[in-house]
Amino acid sequence: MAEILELKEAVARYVKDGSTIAMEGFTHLIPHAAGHEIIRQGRRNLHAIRMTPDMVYDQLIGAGCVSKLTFSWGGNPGVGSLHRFRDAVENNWPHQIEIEEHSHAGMAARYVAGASGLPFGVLRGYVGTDLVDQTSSIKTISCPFTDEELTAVPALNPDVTIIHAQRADREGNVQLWGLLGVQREAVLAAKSSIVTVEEIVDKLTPVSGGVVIPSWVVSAVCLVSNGAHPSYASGYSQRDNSFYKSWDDIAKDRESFTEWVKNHISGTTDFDSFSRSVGISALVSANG
Amino acid sequence: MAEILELKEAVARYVKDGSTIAMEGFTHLIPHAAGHEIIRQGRRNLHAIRMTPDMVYDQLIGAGCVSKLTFSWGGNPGVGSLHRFRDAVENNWPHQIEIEEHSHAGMAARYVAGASGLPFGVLRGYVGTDLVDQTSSIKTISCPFTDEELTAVPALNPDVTIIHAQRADREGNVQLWGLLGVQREAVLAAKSSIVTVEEIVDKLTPVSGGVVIPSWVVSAVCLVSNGAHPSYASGYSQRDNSFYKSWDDIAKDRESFTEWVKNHISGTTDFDSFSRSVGISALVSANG
Amino acid sequence: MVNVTPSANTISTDDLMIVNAARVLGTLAAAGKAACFVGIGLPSTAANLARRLYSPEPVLIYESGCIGSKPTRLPLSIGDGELADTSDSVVSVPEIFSYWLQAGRIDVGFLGGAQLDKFGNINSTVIGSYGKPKTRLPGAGGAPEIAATAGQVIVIMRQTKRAFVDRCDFRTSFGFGDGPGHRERLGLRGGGPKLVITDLGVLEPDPETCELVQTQMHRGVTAEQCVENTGWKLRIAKNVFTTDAVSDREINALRELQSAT
Amino acid sequence: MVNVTPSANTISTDDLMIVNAARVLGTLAAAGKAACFVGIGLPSTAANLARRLYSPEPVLIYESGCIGSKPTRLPLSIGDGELADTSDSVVSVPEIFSYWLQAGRIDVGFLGGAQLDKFGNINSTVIGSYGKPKTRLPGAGGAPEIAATAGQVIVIMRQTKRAFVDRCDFRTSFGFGDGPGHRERLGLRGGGPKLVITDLGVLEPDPETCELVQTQMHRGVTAEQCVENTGWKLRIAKNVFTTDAVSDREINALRELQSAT
Repeated sequence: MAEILELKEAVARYVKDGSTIAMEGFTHLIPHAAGHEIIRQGRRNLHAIRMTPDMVYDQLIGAGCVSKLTFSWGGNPGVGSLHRFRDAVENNWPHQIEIEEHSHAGMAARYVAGASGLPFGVLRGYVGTDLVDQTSSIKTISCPFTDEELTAVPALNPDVTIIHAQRADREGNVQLWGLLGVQREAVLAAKSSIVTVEEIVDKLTPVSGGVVIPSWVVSAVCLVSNGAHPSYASGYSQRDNSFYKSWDDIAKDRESFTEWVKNHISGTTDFDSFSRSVGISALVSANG
Repeated sequence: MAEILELKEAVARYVKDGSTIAMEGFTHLIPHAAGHEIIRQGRRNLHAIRMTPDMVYDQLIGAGCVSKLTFSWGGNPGVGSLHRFRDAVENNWPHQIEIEEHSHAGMAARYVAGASGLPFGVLRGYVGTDLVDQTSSIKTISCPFTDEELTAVPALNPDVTIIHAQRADREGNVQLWGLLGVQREAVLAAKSSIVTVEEIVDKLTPVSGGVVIPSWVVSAVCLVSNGAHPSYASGYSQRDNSFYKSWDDIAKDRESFTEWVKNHISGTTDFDSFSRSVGISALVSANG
Repeated sequence: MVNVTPSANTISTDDLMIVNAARVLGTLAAAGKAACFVGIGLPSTAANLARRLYSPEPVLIYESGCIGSKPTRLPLSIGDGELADTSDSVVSVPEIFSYWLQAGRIDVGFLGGAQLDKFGNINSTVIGSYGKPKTRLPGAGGAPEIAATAGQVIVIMRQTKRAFVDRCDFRTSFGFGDGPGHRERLGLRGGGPKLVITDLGVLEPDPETCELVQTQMHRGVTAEQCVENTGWKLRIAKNVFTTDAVSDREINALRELQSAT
Repeated sequence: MVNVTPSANTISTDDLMIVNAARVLGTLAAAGKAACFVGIGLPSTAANLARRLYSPEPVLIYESGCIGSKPTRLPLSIGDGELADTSDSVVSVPEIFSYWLQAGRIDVGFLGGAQLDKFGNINSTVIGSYGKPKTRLPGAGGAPEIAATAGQVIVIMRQTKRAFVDRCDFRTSFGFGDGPGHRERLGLRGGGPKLVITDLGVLEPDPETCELVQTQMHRGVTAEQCVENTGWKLRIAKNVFTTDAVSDREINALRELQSAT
């Protein structure tokens, strides 16, 4: 059964130095508040997994939390480069990071295998690409019936998966809807999981297109209203596109990034305090 | 794009002698009306696939339509044996049928592989059971990363899948909800598909727990109100449990079964006429 | 199917099996092993009874895709609409087997069958030979993977010489196979059969030999009766328990459940 | 991103690329090949324009899980809520890649990248060496499997010497590999690159050599210009077409779409 915890406590309990951690959310429902808390607590040597390491992972990488990144697309969607990710890969700043690179189809198959208790997933993928030469996590496998050659990828089973969802009930059953990405699979593949939610309600009512992740496969539920910002939670908030654009300038150079982390992450106590410091609370309640 | 057709025409067009056919529905939404129409049209030598060949397949088998059955559980749920299925397997009546036998987990993995365009599915399954010795469609496969041995099963790709759903719009987009079973996978795995529906509406409105199968992956949509009877369509009808119980008596001996088929299937022109002949219309509208 | 007796005070052997199974589920749920993969019939009745008797209550999972079902009456079939309507989550059949059963999330699986052998293997496929069966049974359904994967398996079957056999005609679901170490050699992840609940009492595997031993007998049942109704040379445990009497609370809850159906 | 020009009458090279791509989609949809896997940016704009211009309209599928999206404005990102809200069906990301892309249900895939080589291979991973990249690009995303599996691939890229190279620094998405027969040898199921739509015109693979050839030029573009802006020894087709002028209907629909965003 999931415990209802403060985000600070949940991160302290489940995210350790050296943990393998997945924070998922496909443009929608990205757990930014949780990412900030990991930086705030100064976690190090994380193996960070994410299909689309966008701003939240740019922050973790730049802040020096990450020693390995497993991913399939690292950019600021609709804006451009992830400068901290690039600086780490191109110039080893703040330190070298190892990368394990896949395609979306492969990452999805890896999470599905992880959620299914299988050691590997099978797909038609990567054939003819140079990705195959860069990692030992892409291999071929033969169909025992047709002898056809396919691709195998190893299961992903993070120590902890963190996602953001719309709401939970007081027993910790989690409900999310809209674009669901790979979040359910990422939670089910993980040994522990933290879910930040917009709202905790007495009773979950059915929502069209919604899914419920039962309390007994979740470790902790944390109330963090607007915790996906600048991503959004369908039905609660809208994407703050200007924030995505402004990130480009903030992250472009090391100094402005470091300053930003100091002022807004290390210098704040929690997500509310962060929100006030970057001035988003007004904006969000207008959108929400 | 799906065509809106009469069931008679859809069956004539897509179900041929010798076709591999899947009719799915996990207790809920079983396409009985379509099964009757196949018997009425006298199809022969079908390779019939179904996880739970219950009453509808008992009818097809007893009527001599089926030469091969691929399945995982053949009984009358909550009632007992399928007498026509047993008579075929035990006594070759009305003729011998070949059986390819699996577990539910294996059948589900086979449909998923079929829907995914993969030649096989992988599972932890069948280990230590005698099922392995009875078919060449269960093999072992090694994980290329851990060397662990797992089980592989070949994809199912029926010539035609038939399901029953709650409703469709005039463009042939199909909506179903409640227990979804393996129906979507069975449709996506098939070369053609027929969907009988309770209702055709101008516009599909979202339903909690519902899924939509887009028109462009469906071949034909047929309006057959109550076409799942004695199974049910959540929101439209209730399970007719007494009909399931009465089937036990009807199917128990060859004569009463043959008589029943003659009177109610061959002797009727369509599902409406069938319903009148067995006297279910009143019952159903009371439940519906 | 459950034999519903009209009077609350006449306790049938089916009632005993159901109450016994519900007690086990209650104990497991209290120990945090609450996720229970349920089939229709006695297991479903027992699991729903446990939900009414114990807190924390077991989490009911049906192979039709229902997770956390809280039916107000006993479902007529595994696909009863009542199950879907009262579930925390409804998923597809492929998913219930991959993300939930295969992933090792099920603590307790209930199984029954036509034959059970002394090593807890179960036959629900054929009596006689596979190619020329004397009786063709429904087949495997979800059982082989439940037997392989669930944290533990509870079998509910009536104890008769015909059903409790030395060796199954067909091994549909693997218990302890040919005996000690066989599950481990095959790499099965689940714990295998833990209890066999019968109309005479309870059998449990001997930890050394894996052979099912009568460890519990219902009030009024004799050791001889158990031996007579078992097709292998049944051992009776030294300290064989007598089943606790069914309490008023238990039987009333069961009758209430049955009358709501 | 799309360069929105304030006046409806000033037609930018981006407009030309978008309109050209929309025309292709319209033709394909008319031929029953309507299922289009769309990325954000020019492809999404082109696909949404085609939806407004043609009947039957293409079916828009986004890797975020949206099938049959009918956005009223251009989505800001591939996960824009507008896409989910206007879709026939929203599925999980694993499913969009397995049941929809991998299963061969996608007729047209749009791709772009940092480098395109003469055999239609695309690089969106690194400029320079993988181990010590000069420029680290975002990476593969959905592209490798779109390139391998879609019925046909349409590339949209600006034609420059830096981007249109003899050989990609890294092969992220497979076009025709090293030339004729390479796709077949690898068993790829999709048809590969069919068209490369650029700001100068259109390139198509020579059916014999698989090499991309300039088959179409926009009004006012010269063959020399095309050659100069291509990093390999570009051939111009004998019967090179001139792009049809953008019609008022096309540009008005495009401007309307852009202003709604």
